[in-house]
Amino acid sequence: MDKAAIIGVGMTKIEANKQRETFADMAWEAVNKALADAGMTIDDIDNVITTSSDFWDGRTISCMAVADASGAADKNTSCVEGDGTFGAFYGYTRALSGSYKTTLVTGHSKGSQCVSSLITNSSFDPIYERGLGMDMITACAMQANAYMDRTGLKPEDMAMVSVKNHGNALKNPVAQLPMKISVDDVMKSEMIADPLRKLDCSPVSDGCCAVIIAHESVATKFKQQPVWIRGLSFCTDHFFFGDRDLARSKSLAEAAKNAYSMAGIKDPKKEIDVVELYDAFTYQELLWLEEMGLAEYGKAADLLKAGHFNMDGPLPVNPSGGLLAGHPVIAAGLYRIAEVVMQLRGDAGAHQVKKAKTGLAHGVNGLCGQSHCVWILDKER
Amino acid sequence: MAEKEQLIIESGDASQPFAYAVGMHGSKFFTETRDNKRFMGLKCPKCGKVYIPPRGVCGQCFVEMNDWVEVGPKGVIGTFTILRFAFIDPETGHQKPVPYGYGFIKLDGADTLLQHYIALEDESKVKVGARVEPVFAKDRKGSTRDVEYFRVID
Amino acid sequence: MAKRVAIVGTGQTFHKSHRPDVNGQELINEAVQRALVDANLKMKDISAILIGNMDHFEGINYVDCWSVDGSGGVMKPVIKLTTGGTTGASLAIGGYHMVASGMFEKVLIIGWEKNSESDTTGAITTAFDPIWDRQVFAGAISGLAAEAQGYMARFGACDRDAARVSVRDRKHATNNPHAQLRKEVTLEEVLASPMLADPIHLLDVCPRTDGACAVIMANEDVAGKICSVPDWIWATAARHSYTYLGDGDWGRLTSMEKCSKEIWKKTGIKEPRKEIDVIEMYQPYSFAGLIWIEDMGIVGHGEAPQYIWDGNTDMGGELPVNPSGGVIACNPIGATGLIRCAEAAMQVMGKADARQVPDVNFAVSTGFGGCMWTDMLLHGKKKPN
Amino acid sequence: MADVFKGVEPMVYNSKISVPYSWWAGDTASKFFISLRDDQKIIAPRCGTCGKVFMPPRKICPACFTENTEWVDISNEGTVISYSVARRQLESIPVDKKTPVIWGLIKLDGADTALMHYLGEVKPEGVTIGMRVKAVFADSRTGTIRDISHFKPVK
Repeated sequence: MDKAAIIGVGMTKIEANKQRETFADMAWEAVNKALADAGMTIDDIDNVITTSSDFWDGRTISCMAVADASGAADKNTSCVEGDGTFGAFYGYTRALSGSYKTTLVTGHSKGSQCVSSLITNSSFDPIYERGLGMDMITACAMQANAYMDRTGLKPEDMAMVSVKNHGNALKNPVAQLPMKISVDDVMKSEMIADPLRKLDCSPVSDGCCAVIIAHESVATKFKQQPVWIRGLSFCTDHFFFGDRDLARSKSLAEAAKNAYSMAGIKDPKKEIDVVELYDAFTYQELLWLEEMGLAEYGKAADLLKAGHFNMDGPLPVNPSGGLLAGHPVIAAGLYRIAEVVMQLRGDAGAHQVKKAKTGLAHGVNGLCGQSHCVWILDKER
Repeated sequence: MAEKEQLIIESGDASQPFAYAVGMHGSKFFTETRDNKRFMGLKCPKCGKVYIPPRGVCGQCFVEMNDWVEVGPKGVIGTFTILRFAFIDPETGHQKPVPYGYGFIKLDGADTLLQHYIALEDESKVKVGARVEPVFAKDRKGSTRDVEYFRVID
Repeated sequence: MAKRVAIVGTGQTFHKSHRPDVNGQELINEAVQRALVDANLKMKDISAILIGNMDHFEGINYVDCWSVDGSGGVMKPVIKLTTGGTTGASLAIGGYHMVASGMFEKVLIIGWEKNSESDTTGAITTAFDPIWDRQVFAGAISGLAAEAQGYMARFGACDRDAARVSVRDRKHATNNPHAQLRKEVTLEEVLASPMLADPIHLLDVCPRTDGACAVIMANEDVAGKICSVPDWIWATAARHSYTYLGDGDWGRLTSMEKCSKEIWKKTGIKEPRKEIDVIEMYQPYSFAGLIWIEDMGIVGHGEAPQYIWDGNTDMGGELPVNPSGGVIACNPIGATGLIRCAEAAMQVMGKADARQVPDVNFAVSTGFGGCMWTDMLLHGKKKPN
Repeated sequence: MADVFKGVEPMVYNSKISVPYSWWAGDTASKFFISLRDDQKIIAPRCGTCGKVFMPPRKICPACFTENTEWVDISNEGTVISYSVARRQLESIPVDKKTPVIWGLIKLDGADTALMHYLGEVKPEGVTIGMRVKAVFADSRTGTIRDISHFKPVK
């Protein structure tokens, strides 16, 4: 297989409500930032992949809204529905397919325009489940309970994730919710669905992210330092919760294993320097880290408490503040990729971590992490 | 086989509300239509094409547009149809009244077409190239409904 | 190094107006099982799955995740593409790139729709801009009617010319056991059928269909081992430009023109009319059978009616179009573009039975959707260079 | 950019997508619902290859990828695998349900996979993973998942 690299990234600020902006306005901003970052013009891009969701956008064929503003006119283009990491995956295969060399990938979402409880209720099976009225929060509460029961984890342990990530966001200019908070603040916030309190949940957000992926033959032709894609894998678990072990995430373990194998990583705990993962809820950061093999099962909270995942710890996790500090649903995974790219290039500014050569970015589709996408990015080829 | 009971699960009147951002280009257009009964398009600084509905970017040239020009209010029918079959209006969940005339109007001075209703006072006069004018709503609130429909003028 | 890619198996449901006996996942499974049998493969042989439909037809969010029981996606990589009517063709193009990249050896591609579960026109209407287009737009038929009016005004064609296309496709459909409408119609019946949106009559347009299609693609290392005559993908192209409906060049399908030119250029085809042996076109209404073969460069602008009347696109003609009966006979929307791809593959592989065109070396399949968008694939019997 | 829009208020267009859906349950789910509705009995299909019993019912075994043709009776009683309690009146919650609403993932005796449903006749504080519950059928049954009203603790 040939190799490919990410040679440009662009992010809008993540905000609670970009009322002045349409999807196209957000895409225009993110795409131009990515082009500027790469030192390219739109003519240097030979194909475009947009990522969006018809449900979240309130529009069938939601990609229609952004094609022109993303520079797709007269170019080969397509649209992935789901998290941006999956859109970027498709963009990556196109850059390697022999048909193209440079793929522009965008992902956008405006949570402010819809009612997320109804949108996520529509993810449940219409015949057996939907009428019972669960949504993403109540579903993830069910997973959190299963995970706590299995591991003995306490709500206070989960709350530490919120404290760390909102704190990290203080240094990230694109984050929506930078906050200096304590475990006590989290524990006193509104209980939404036991055991998840308001500060255990990511906010409703608007944002758009763009990345440019280039085939190895052109990756060094532009001004930006390439960040190489070393490993990439995704995997889907059973749909019905009752078919899965909800306290675990088998599909993430599989995706991570395959991504490490592709990257030639033998000991991820030692070889990964920075992680940006999909912490839609506090417990998820811990569970995902464990399933990725970056902590023993049930032990991530202990490492967190010891400062292991802090910005200045041995394995910084979500130095950007993660989803807890801003969660534009479909774009969220693409933001993770862009953040890791910035970290590896040393361009992350105030939230830059020390010594990062190899990074992991992660995205999720479906309820309670049914489907995961894991990226291993590297400074070196 | 014929007697087997096959159940249907109904969604009932469930619906998804959305608060779509009009964007600043659209907001300016609707403000002008609402307050001054005029249509404003945006001109591409590169290819000179005048776009309506207004939007921030000329897709073909990939440049931002800031040059507002007044277009219309009269124009010609670029193409059209007359809708005669019943279907559910997704905004209301109820059947939309038919028939109705529906056209793509090329407003004077614009290069792209605006979709709107066309009055069916005399069906034989509704054809490609016919001249039309807008009929503005009395109570205008800042949406496409500020124009009730276009009508053919002789 | 990029890999060459071939279709090695296809499967379809027997498409019907409604399928009360199965839910969506179960419908998908029928097509998947048939494709696996066709390729003589097992689910464990499949390295990744692409799936697509249009969300608001069934009202299911994250269909890729929901459908795994039927698609076989449990503990496999599954990805969803959605581009409206073009979805099926976009999926085929996606499968091509995923295999060509070298990352996957065999991929399973699934397009499906249960159009009986909602109001098709109501759901399609939500595809258009909520602020500018949705208020007056009335689904695919209204946009297509506007295209037909534009074409007639510019080139002088009439509804009788279009009706001839319906007669052709409905006749072809009688040879296809998977088609939904398998009864011939006459010119007079088409012209006398109810007017839906001037100038489109009921028998000028596609029906509403429940159906699914699955296609298996494999790379050059294994394609020849899986089947004796793989269908090689020579080139793909897609054009999806859009901001608002009124931006279109009404009466011409510019996206088709651009895709065709790109594909002919990439593959060195100089005279498509002579070099292409069969076309499976996503042609949702009869007028498109005129307009779009002009845009494809098969005949010049305004020349399609005579070309069609002379029987050139009929079975046995110079360049048969839609031997399957096409979309006018059957339209499970998210599957439709992939059915075109599967039917073109079957023509190349010599598996098209009663609808087989003899000696197919090159076939074209297309997808149509979004706002006058085109996706296109060139299929060939020989392995591309 | 700012100058051009001086005095223009950003507008929002309030709309909705209200397309009604009629999902065909299909023969497999229909058989299950008809049994709930007419006989207040919970039945489930079993995979002829691996022997797994699926709740909710599935036509195809997702692992073996073969059709399940055999049906078995399963118990109205089972064990709570996990649960969730809504404290906020989320928009997805049906109008006839008031918070706190409790959902459980219930592995019925005789089934290999767990069913999602309501837990009732219990306070949120009283719910534990591993607790035993029993189906309570709805008085008025129409052939949907809510023909079971909820599951209540087994005394």
